[in-house]
Amino acid sequence: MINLTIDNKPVQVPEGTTILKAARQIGIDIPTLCYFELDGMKFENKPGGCRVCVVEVKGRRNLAPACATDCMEGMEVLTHSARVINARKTVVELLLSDHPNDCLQCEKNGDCELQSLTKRLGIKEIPFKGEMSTYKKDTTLSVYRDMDKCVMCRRCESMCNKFQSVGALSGVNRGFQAVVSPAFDQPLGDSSCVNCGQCVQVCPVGALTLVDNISDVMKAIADPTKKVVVQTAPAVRVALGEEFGMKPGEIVTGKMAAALRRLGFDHVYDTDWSADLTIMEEGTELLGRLQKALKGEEVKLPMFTSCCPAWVAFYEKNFPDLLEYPSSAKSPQGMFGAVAKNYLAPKLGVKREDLIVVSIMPCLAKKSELAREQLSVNGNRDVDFSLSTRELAHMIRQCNLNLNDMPEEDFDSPLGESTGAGVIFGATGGVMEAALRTAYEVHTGKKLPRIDFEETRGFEGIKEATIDFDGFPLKIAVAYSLKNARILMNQVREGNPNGYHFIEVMACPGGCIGGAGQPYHHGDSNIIRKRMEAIYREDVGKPIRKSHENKEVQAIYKEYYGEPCGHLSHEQLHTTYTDQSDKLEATK
Amino acid sequence: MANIKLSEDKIKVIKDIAKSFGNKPGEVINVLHQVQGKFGYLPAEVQEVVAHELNIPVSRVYGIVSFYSFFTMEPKGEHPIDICLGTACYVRGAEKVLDAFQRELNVQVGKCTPDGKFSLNTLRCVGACGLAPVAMIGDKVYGRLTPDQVPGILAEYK
Amino acid sequence: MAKYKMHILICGGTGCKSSNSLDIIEQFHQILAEKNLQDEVQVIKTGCFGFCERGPIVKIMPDNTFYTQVKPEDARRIVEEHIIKGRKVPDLLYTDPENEQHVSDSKHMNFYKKQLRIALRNCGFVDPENIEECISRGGYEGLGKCLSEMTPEQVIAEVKASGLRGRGGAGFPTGLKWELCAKNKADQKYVICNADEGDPGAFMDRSILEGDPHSIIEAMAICGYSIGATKGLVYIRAEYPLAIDRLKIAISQAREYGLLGTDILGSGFDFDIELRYGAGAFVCGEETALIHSMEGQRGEPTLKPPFPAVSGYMGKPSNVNNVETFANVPVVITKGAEWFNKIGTEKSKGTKVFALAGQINNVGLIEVPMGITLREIIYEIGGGIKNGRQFKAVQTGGPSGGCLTAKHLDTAIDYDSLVAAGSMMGSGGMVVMDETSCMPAIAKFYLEFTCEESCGKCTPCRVGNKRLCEILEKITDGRGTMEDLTELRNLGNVIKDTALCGLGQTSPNPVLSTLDNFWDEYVEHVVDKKCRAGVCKKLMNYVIDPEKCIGCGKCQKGCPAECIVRTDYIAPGHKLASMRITTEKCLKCGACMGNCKFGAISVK
Amino acid sequence: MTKVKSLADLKAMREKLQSNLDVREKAEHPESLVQIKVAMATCGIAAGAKKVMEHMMQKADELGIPAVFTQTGCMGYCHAEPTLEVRVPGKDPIVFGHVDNDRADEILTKYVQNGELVEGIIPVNYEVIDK
Repeated sequence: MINLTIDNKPVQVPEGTTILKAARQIGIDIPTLCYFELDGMKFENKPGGCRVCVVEVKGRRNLAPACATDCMEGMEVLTHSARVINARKTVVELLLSDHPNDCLQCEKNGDCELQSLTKRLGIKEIPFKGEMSTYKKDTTLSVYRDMDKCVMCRRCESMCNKFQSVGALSGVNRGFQAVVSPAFDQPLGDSSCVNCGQCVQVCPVGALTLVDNISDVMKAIADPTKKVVVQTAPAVRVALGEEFGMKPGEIVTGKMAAALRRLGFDHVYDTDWSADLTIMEEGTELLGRLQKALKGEEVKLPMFTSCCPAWVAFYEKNFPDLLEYPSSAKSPQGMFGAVAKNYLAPKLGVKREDLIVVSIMPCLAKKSELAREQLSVNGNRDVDFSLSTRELAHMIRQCNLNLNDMPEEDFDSPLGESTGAGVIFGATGGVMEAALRTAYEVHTGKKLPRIDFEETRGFEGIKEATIDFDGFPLKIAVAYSLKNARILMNQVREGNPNGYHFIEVMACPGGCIGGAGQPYHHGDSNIIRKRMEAIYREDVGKPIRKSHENKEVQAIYKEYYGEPCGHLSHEQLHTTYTDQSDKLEATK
Repeated sequence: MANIKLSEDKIKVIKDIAKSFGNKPGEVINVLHQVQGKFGYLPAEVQEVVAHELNIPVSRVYGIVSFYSFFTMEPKGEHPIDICLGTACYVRGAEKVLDAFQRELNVQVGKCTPDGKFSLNTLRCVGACGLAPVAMIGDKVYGRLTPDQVPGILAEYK
Repeated sequence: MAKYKMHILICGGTGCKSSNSLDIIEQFHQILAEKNLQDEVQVIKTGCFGFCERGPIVKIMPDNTFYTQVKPEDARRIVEEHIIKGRKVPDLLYTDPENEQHVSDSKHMNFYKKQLRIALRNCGFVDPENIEECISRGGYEGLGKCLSEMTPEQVIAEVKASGLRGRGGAGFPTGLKWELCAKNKADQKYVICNADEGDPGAFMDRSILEGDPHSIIEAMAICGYSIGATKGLVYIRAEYPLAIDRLKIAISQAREYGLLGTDILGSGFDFDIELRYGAGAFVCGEETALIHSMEGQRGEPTLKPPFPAVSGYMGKPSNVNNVETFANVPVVITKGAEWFNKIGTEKSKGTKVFALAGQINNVGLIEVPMGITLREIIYEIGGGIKNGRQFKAVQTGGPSGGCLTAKHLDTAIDYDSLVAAGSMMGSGGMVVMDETSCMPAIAKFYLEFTCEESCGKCTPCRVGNKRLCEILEKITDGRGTMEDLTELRNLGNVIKDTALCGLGQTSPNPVLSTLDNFWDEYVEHVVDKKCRAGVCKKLMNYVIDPEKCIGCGKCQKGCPAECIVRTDYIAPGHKLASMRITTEKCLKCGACMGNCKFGAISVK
Repeated sequence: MTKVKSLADLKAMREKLQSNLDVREKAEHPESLVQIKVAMATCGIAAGAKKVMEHMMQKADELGIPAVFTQTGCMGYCHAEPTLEVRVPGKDPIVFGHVDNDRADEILTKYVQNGELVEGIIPVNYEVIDK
């Protein structure tokens, strides 16, 4: 243990503790900007570049960055001496001198870390005037880039490379011209970007923001010729409360349904329902492949889940040779859209074009997913608009509502009932667990001895297990972050040495609960933990916890689809993948 | 994602260089040095192929190319032409001289003629305001230029 | 083996090479062959002699005659007169600027008199492309001594005892650095030679690599032996093709002679060296940035700790020293720490190589003992200020250093005294300035360089230096205020206090030191809107002396702004009325002054 | 090229190679050496100065005398060619005239090694320019 003093207060910390963490331990909150860590998820961005967290260390010539300086025995640290405060203010003033002064109209207004730093340091004017950076604005269907606002914290770059291994973004140029950008300053959409949006989730300022679809949805609701239905993803209900001052992990399913109705949606449904449907399709597909394999037939194993659109984009771009491995099942958003446009619309007595399907997602990639050709019929999309959790919160506030005051209401039927299995889709390992619950019982014809598969849960980046499928050892793996997915895909490329049968992948930290459309967690991984706990709490609270026992799901098979992986379901609930990789094309 | 278009032999040159460095990502700077040595510059397509061969994101290659001043994405002509656009030159008609060069060479500022002979650039001041307007071709300084002199000067290099 | 009676040494350094020294060599070969003297007179291409001001240099041995500014066509005269007839060619000899007398022997030239050449000991003396010449000068004996007579601990102890400090800038004790690296256990360690000299105007590392590459190879192997590394890497600028070639030749010769490779000198010690190329980034002189660059990354510095001694190249313990530091090492070993220790000052031992430049008579590369005064360097070695002007300031340490003034002339220079005076040793650039230099403009010049070379990673350097530069631009444009001067100082101090790496932390030095030493000049720019040096164009006014003006009107014809008008005044003795410049319209391009044949136009 | 196997090898190699560099080595520290300047203008060469010089260099080598030979122009003693000037450290230079091979040997063995004066000394009557 190391003894030191911070602001004359003694503190004892284990070796290797940074000044920043030691200070937090005794209630001294040194401000930071570039520093970003997802504790327990092996993600860290610690370039030591912004210099906001500098502190005075006795005996040291210059100021030290608290985020990256380890405590030493006998150290005397001052976090708010006149020298420190002057330096810190000057550094923030410098950042502001190259930052557009448009806070009021900025997407990040109120959520901006630079804004709160400015307020906290009491900066009233910027003494420096000079050249400001100007860059072309750029947008994909999910992510909007306004690099004039970039503060070079490099969080997005770290996310894109170290966490996701997508490699769309890199620091480019140098000096005052340095910025984070795709290669050749090309549009992000032309790069290897998969729209996971994690760059947006970690951006401290308004340089990377989501593409806002609120007005599209409001317009549809206002249009009397349209019937507007909404589906809400499992991870939304455990995070939306945060936007209204509730503690992380508060479950607001009922209040959310009530709010959505008051916003003017004609019907409020649940993506959890289509998650159960997904399990029926995907589980059946898995069993089919396994049975073939057991018979010695040629079949692609392991099977990968396919509900995460960033993941789908990732393997289409990076593993075009392995496109037959992922399940062909559409994602729950996609399945819901297909059911809504094909089955629900006639039921509601509207034409396909007049039914507007809106999804509320914890995700930004869903905004890009819904534009996939495979999810349209004659140019009419199965899902018309996707709003993130944050946009929904905006919309609720915009419409003079407060989620806290909402009554608890239920989803509408027939696409509203869901099981615990559908709920846990929101967390890493959840799709796997849901699939196992169903596949086991369908395959063995026996009741599960235990419903909870603890081995698929938690924040480990890659989880492996062998599940006893009534004598058959089913080898599974669960990964979050595309970097971990890449590790597994490379293994598959090399012949699947670990003999996996089924692999679940989600791109975001901790799964959809840590999605890019969720309320900003600002690097507090405890928030993601609380959301995960809430997901499993909701699961336990459900009377039915296995997808195949969902009454409304059973009903639609009986009434419409016949059987999982049947002809109609193949047509509507399954999809195809195409090679989206960069190709070397030789010319003469 | 885009398709990379480059001639077969150029691709082969890059592949061979990458291979000589064991296709190791850590050798990217060495590879870029050699590739630039062969082609004179590093256009986007070339960087794409380098990234492909070393199995690293092209953004990283570009991050490196744009960081180091030795690497360039613009081809330089055999005879680089620099036109001074300092105030003194500007008011004495440097822009007209620049226009004349552009017209004669049929090339934009910052670019190179298709035959690779001339590249055209502007600069702030060469410190020869007394001779304004001034242009430099290679190391040679031409002063008191008029647009009608331009064809004759270019003829020296053709 | 033929034994040559005379040697003709010709500088093949980059400076002399670009002024045709290779043609001179060719000429000598031809003429000697023609006279059938090729077996008696040997022509040797050497590294830099240092006296670049007067290049190309040709030296004749054994009579130690030093010819300067030799042209290829002079070769015949040298052979016919000097070699054959023994008569020196007087007009090619160096002329002492003080007494205008020819000096034939470099020993008697002031430029060399006060120098002590340790790092440059072989530069200009041996053929760098011939390992045998190096060996016959005792090359690799330091390595031999280490391998056969000393333990690694003893080597480190010797280097520590010598007091050798890093010559690349900050002056970290070399022995201590080696010791830190030696302590860390690892399966692989690296010795890295920083040859990414990026300081504008400093070229000592290039000269050593071009003139004596074997000393670097030897030193790296000694370092490898002492810290337990078997791999050496030289990070060298791609812009130094000659140094790269010479180093490559030297490495392959050393391998051939068994001085690199496995089981060196029968000791069981293995060591080999590879080259890595820099690509034009000043910041890569910083050791962490250098390591990242070698790993194929953007050359951005990272925080220390971890120090390279713990986690360097590829995460392995690495020791980084620059070229000049390494060049001292073999001498420390062969002559012993005690010998080395006697040279220099209490805390800075040995010598330092400086690149002397600016408004000084003898521009060139010099090596002097630590503790020499600026006066000795400028007035004795440098031969004083050009054109008999007044000394104003000397800038040391390049963009990281500061400007010293006349009051510092008698300071004994070493690492610590320079820092105390607000500058630093840096890599050894030394630019002498006279009254024609404007100090705010000089500060701006260096800041522009820093801005260009900043990696952009940390806020103070990326934005702060940009703002510093913009404030300086305001001042030199005559738009500055007294508040700007306050802001310059505050911002400069904050950058110094908060920047991530050495480049950023030292970048405000040119501003802060000129503010300290030339405050009046800043105030003049801001308050009086005057530039006493006549450098800041926007603060200058061109005026025509009506008494001198003959009224020819040439200035008027050449004026781009049409701001010159004819007055009514005809000066006595002249026929035409004089001209006048309308200051408000004047662009200050200087065209009129260049056009006036009568010296009637001046800048006020 | 065989590899250098040990420090002793290296030193032996240095010894062997060193003489090649003598011309330069010695020029750097002429004050500690015997300096012999041979007048080699047209008349000197005509009188056989070149041959004498070659002979003398060889002899000096044999005798192990650390001497540096330089050629110089006409010393003005054309009557006594070949002439040469010998400067032993610590002593004033002495000019010898009519030097042939035998006399050269004598100069080396008697004057240089033992300090005895030999015949043929010419009194010096001017200052050398590059003293």
